[in-house]
Amino acid sequence: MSGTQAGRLAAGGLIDRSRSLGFRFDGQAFTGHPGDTLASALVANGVRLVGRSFKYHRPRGILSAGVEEPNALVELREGARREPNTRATMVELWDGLAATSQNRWPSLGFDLLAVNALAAPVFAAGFYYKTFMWPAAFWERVYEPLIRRAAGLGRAAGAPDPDSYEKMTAFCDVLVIGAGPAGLMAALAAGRTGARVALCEQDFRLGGRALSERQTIGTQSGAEWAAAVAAELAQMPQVQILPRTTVFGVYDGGTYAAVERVSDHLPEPPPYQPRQRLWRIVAKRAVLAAGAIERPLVFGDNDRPGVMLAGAVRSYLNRFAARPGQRAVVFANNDEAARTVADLAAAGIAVAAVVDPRADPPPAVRQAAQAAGARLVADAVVVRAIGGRGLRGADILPRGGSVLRLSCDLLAMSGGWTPTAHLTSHLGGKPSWSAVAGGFVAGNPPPGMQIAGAAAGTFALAGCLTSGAQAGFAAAADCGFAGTLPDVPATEPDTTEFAPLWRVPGHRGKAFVDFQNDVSDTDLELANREGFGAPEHAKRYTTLGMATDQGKTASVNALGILAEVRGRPLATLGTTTFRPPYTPVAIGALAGLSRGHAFRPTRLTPSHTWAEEQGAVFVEAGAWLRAQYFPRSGEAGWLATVSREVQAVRSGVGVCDVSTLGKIDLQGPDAAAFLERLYINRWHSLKIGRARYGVMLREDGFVFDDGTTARLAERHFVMTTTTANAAAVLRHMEFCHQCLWPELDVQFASITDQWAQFSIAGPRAREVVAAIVDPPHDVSNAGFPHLAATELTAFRGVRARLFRISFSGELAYEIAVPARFGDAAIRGIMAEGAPFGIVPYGVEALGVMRIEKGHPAGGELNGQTTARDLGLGRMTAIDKDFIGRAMARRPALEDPERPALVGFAPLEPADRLHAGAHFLAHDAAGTTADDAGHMTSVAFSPTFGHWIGLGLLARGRERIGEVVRATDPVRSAEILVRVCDPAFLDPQGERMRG
Amino acid sequence: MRIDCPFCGERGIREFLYLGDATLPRPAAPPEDQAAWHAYVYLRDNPAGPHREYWQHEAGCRAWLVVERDTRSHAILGVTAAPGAA
Amino acid sequence: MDDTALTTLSCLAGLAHPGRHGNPDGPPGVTVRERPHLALSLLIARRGQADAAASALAARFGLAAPHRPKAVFGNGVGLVWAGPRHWLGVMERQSPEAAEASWRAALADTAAVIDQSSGRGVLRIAGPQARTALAKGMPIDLHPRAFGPGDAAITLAEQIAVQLWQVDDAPTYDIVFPRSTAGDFWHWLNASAAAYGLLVQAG
Amino acid sequence: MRYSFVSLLSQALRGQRGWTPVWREPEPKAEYDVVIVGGGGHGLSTAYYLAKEHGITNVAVIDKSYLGSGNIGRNTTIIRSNYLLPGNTPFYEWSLKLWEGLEQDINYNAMVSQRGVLNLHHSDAQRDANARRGNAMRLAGVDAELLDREQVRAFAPGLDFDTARFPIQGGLLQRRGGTVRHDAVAWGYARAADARGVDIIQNCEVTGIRVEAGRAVGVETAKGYIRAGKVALAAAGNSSRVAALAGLRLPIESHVLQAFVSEGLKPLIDTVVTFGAGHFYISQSDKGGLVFGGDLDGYNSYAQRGNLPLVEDVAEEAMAMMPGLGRLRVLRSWGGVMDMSMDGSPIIDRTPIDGLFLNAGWCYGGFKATPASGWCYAWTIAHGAPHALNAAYRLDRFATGHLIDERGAGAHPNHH
Ligand SMILES: Cc1cc2nc3c(=O)[nH]c(=O)nc-3n(C[C@H](O)[C@H](O)[C@H](O)COP(=O)(O)OP(=O)(O)OC[C@H]3O[C@@H](n4cnc5c(N)ncnc54)[C@H](O)[C@@H]3O)c2cc1C
Ligand SMILES: NC(=O)c1ccc[n+]([C@@H]2O[C@H](COP(=O)([O-])OP(=O)(O)OC[C@H]3O[C@@H](n4cnc5c(N)ncnc54)[C@H](O)[C@@H]3O)[C@@H](O)[C@H]2O)c1
Ligand SMILES: Cc1cc2nc3c(=O)[nH]c(=O)nc-3n(C[C@H](O)[C@H](O)[C@H](O)COP(=O)(O)O)c2cc1C
Ligand SMILES: [Zn+2]
Repeated sequence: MSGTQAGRLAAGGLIDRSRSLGFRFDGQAFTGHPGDTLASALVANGVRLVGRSFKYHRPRGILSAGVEEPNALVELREGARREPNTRATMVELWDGLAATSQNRWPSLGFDLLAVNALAAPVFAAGFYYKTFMWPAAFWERVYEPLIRRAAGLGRAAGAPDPDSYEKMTAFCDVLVIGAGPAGLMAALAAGRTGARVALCEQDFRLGGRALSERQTIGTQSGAEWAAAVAAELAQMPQVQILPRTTVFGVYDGGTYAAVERVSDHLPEPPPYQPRQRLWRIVAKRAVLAAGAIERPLVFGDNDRPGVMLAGAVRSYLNRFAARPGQRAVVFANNDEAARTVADLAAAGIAVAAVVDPRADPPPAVRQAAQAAGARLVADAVVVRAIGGRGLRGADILPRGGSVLRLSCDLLAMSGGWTPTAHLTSHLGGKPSWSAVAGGFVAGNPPPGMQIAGAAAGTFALAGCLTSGAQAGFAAAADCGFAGTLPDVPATEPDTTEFAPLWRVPGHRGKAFVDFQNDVSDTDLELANREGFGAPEHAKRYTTLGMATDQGKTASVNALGILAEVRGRPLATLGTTTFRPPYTPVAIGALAGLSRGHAFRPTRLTPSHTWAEEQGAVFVEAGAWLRAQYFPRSGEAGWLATVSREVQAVRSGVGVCDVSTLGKIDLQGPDAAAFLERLYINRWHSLKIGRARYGVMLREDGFVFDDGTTARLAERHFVMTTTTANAAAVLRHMEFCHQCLWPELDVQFASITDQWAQFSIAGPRAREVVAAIVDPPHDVSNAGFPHLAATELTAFRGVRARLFRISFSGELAYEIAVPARFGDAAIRGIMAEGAPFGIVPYGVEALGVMRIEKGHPAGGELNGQTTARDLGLGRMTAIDKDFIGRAMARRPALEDPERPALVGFAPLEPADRLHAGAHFLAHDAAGTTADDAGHMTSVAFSPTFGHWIGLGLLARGRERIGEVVRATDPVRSAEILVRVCDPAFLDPQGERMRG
Repeated sequence: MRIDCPFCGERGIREFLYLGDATLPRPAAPPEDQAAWHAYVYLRDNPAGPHREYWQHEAGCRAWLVVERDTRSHAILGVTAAPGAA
Repeated sequence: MDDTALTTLSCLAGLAHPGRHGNPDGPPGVTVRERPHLALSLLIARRGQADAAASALAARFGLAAPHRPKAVFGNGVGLVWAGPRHWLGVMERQSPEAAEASWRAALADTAAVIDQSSGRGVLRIAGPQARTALAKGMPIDLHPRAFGPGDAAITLAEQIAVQLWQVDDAPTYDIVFPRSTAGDFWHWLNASAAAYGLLVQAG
Repeated sequence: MRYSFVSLLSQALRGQRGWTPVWREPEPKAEYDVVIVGGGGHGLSTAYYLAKEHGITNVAVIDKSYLGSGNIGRNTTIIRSNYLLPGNTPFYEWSLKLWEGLEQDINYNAMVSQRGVLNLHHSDAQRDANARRGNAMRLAGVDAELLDREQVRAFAPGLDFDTARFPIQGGLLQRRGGTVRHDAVAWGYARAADARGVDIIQNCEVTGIRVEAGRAVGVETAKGYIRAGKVALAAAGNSSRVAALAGLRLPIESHVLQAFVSEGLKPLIDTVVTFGAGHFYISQSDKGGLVFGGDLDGYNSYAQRGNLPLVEDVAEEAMAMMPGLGRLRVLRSWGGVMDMSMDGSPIIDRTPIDGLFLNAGWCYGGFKATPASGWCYAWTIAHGAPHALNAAYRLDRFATGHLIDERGAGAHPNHH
């Protein structure tokens, strides 16, 4: 090995010889050129051993020149950018690229786990199901760790991905998938009609096989022709060309998923550019022109480095000007052998022999062999490749003859081509066998998809061009675009005859079908012997087709072999299932921008900036970020802060941003009737200027949500919901209105974001509110009693809404102003409240106070409780229909044994309570049968000087005064608690009415 | 999957919210007729084939729609607005 | 605009710093400007009154209230379709209260009027790359064949609910987004436009 | 042939030529004591336990496709018994106990791997809910540990502790939870049931259930009519369809759930982690693939495949939880049809039709139940009445209100 590109042909190739790119493989330095892939650069440098196989750690080289590569998988890049299992054939070379071989220890050349190969007779398909069972405890401790360490391929970086990703949605009339001869013609035909066309090509260069063959198209070389078509397409404003973009999935409704490798050919993404971009392409029509994938031949030791697909050999020679060997044997069951021989000869590579299993190879093959001075061995097969870490020869067996060993370092093989029909099956379409194509073609493709070129089993170049043009033209026509069908350029005649050969009879040594997962033909035989011979079973039992290449080179050979051993025609055998993605897709690309803080939107309250200035600590409340508490310097911890805030409210006045509660504005003559049907309690009787607490059920009779709703005018209500359920309640109302009761004349919309709302609570709240609202509004108890509500102005002319409602149990108001005034309003409230000692309080203090007051909230509104459970059963109006009425009457929901909401206080005042603790009767054993409920919410109450809790206890309300155990084994705690009324503070509500 | 909202035009399902079977009318029966309510709230035909179902164009016009869709192929056979949507 | 003791605060305050952002090369691909002083009112026609409401609006403002996703503007007043029987009423140079009163006066008893001026922010986005930037998150077709001046839509920007309409061929769009998610909306827009150079103009 | 290292070695010396089919492929008999409709994990384990525990061996398991083609062959393989409600916990704990002795029982290595299941929490409310659940488990004699943030960091490295939108506060860990090789469960039970005389009939759709005088007497199939002493439905995602053959409507909707596997990697994740700020879970298979999934697509489906929004959503949650996953690649995604019940819990019961039994409503959690479900269903079929362990899984609980709604999501199958 050297860094001198000893394997580079003197001329030709689509590479830029004027520039050299340095790269490292396993630490060794090499050079290549722009236009190279990592694989072609390795070939050009004479590197043959590139990886180790999954199970037996056999030495492997480069098999292909495309996405189907099973062997040449490397760890690309280093550090946090390391990408395991990267196909060297798909990596566009850049200056400074570093790659490492994987799945070997200690080194690629000397891999200790290669001993596995010696044990291969034991490691047959499915061997692990039959052993490692004794002793039982050994599996996790001994066997499994060993297996895990041996399994897997590359190593993940183990660090956060430093790059960024983005997503894009695109729409087009015609999506063309693949820019080979067929795809380019399709795009051209559709583009010329004026249709909107998107052309996606996974390669960095458009042209497909035309880049790799020496066939002319019209008067041009394939590459020149492709460049000319690409240039014409680039001039069309309605055509979008996306190179380096793989369409990897087909989804319903004409949605195609593609990933664009925006920066993967660069050392790292440039500023403002993502590493990759996910495209969601919505296409009215699609033309699949994804080409075909060549099949290996299945003979002994067919995995030796130096055994290569014939088409790949031609790619390396013609497209990359890289010489994959010095002396070749060509082994093919089809007419393309002629082209392979000719291209090898043209590149100055000696062709030792052409081995054709057909008794009578066609003239083209004969002539090519003759011209190249190669020996044609007809009616013969290669039974074994010779060599370890590199090919040294091939054993050829003519029918009825004896083995002939020829030395060679390159074996170009072709078992025929398999149409790349994967995407036709993503919506459940079953491929069907085509004897003509010698492969499976689309059965029932997705709606709107046509298939052209080799993907449709049309292998001759002329047919590819024609079928592409026709498909593109027809697709555009389906979208209403007309024009003239482009002329198809002339091509040389080519023949594509092939004779099936799924495996070589009489082969010697391990004959691999699935290279990456080390599945051989005998594994398939074993599977069949054990009853796993149906394709889906054989796949799962042998793991054939389950590696990173998803069996792109393996599946059809495997089906052929299974058909043979089962004695069934291939056409009726069935297949396995193609699934997205067509080639593996980075998880980061599927996630796009959405990670870290951007994972989900954050909603900020109107007072957020102000709260930040106050040093508030914030907490997630659903999508919202809310001030949790407002620490002051010198405070011992959050508990001290919260206790101070509670005490300040209970003894003076505090203010809290409650804008996150869902707010819904309802208008219309039937608004009250609508509320009647939504809530369990009454609404018609609610007077203008008053608010009322309401409870909503789901139709299954359990509590859905609660909140106060105020009547601002005869036909105008403002509803509040819990923060958590705001969106769900609105949806529910829309459903009820649009689907259940369209006759109701009611209009409503969310106004949550429109209004900033602040709770001003505490004995001195009235004084603060009086200072804020504009005269002549009267906030006296008589003028504005508990549960009053009104529209007014405040802060000298700002429109506002004032509600006298209390969550804390104190004299409390909620004042709402348009959110654009929210920031100024909180500052105004603080200023006007200063004389009264106002303090801001956060959701933590709010929570403490609602527990002291016994109000149910999140922990109690858990979707498993009834109104009765929560002590709200008496609100139910029995003489009206409302959502949930009927199902709430089921026996189990009315069972008196059900846990009911009660309060708890520790018997030992110093004991701390924990939400999530379960209740056990004093003398009960600690088992499920004795489980009597659980603690739903707890708080340290500064008002009482000890912890208090709410909980759901079986027959709770009959048990007030009883002592029960609150057991909390996950925190190793158990204490005694006394059951009490949930309203710890002011059960008569005198404070809030005061 | 894409749903042709009668109001907004065709949109991807990311904008829609699914509720389920749209063939069941909410019973007019009294709560005592528990069988009727049980059937409404809990029992479903759950067919393999055409299914009339509620979707809301939640991130669009917020209309509730009745979509007829084949549950085997996901093919959308028809879309209409719920009675109170328009 | 609002003559009170309190000052208003844009939901983009502290976010949208005027000047050039993202890629510094070449002319800006995307230009944005806040439209802070629009009065926005949600108008919801009463049951069976959509036509009556539309006539009332036509009579008062000379605008044909669209029954499809369209936006119509004239004399500083606009009606943007916001769902069946729903319009977003837009008024320039009006306080929200005045706007609301004027919609109410026009509509009389045919529709409910709900002030949303504070609940939403509005950005005007223009420039040769505006369409591409928006496509990085808006799952709707903005190609000129599909969406042109006067067209409106309600959709998502990444995960945020937005309403937009096209103003002209530049192309220029007005985009309405919820106040509470202004920060994330802004970050999304920034990230989407950064590659093309983003010019933020004072509102 | 009994499986052991010795038999494997001796076969290795003979080129693995001595193995025989793991189960027979019999033609159906005219009559069976019990016909089980559905050859997934539950149908097969039911047959096995009918034979083993109750001596009922004249049993057929009939599947419309290849054995293991249903959810047993397409699930994310998580086993656990970290349930909250008393109707559930003992049942799933019994299942976990059966898993613990399964391989020796059926002489098949199903790779039961108790590598722990960790449910993260991201808020105080979630912590309280996890504590409530953990305590319920402990009361039921099940192992459960409540981890704080630092303990989570030590137990499951690679999670986003620094930039997360919903910071990780801790988690509920069940160390005895883990994973099992999905296919091996189907194959192992099939082999063990077959060995006890059960007929396994693949690629034979049941197209009718014959009911005479209120009693199920047989099934129509693609291979003809088969008389049956008892008919036991275990059709998972297709439960509504097979129940409809007998005129029953079920409290079930069929929904698609997608799953994903990455390219094979050297060991990266040593446990099962579930995200609390969404719906995402991940583990690593013995082969090295990261196996992960998330929420239902959300709409009724029998298509065994889903759509792109959910794929994106799962990836978003993956990145939110483990930002190191970004450069790793999804290798394959697929879907399964879930029998989503109206309260998120299963049904193992008789039906209003004599001789017709129902096992359904497993949602996305029936894999872990495979042993206990078969065990309890076999009991229920043999005795004509439920065992104490499945006493709560009654079909009439929706009418009586004895729901088992772990999530409190109500009658919305796609929210469970
Ligand atoms: C993606 C995914 C992930 C999951 N993850 C987990 C997990 O991590 N942990 C967990 O515990 N559970 C999980 N589950 C759920 C679990 O897989 C199922 O609940 C369980 O497998 C269902 O029981 P089963 O194995 O008997 O079902 P299946 O294997 O589906 O068996 C039902 C069988 O009935 C057959 N059938 C249907 N109709 C007929 C008919 N008319 N005639 C004959 N045969 C018929 C079907 O062909 C099928 O083989 C997951 C499911 C999915 C799809
Ligand atoms: N003589 C033979 O037996 C034989 C057999 C097969 C092919 N061929 C030759 O190969 C050519 C076939 O032309 P063609 O246009 O049908 O195929 P092609 O192979 O030339 O082009 C297909 C293109 O699609 C791209 N592609 C595949 N899947 C993709 C995806 N999911 N997303 C994006 N891009 C994708 C590939 O990278 C490739 O560039 C002809 O020249 C034909 O003669 C010959
Ligand atoms: C736990 C688990 C691990 C899997 N690992 C792989 C894998 O490594 N490679 C692969 O190709 N498929 C893997 N699969 C997916 C299967 O190939 C297949 O998609 C799945 O069983 C569903 O079947 P279907 O796609 O044929 O419908 C795995 C499936 C499961 C359930
Ligand atoms: Zn719509």
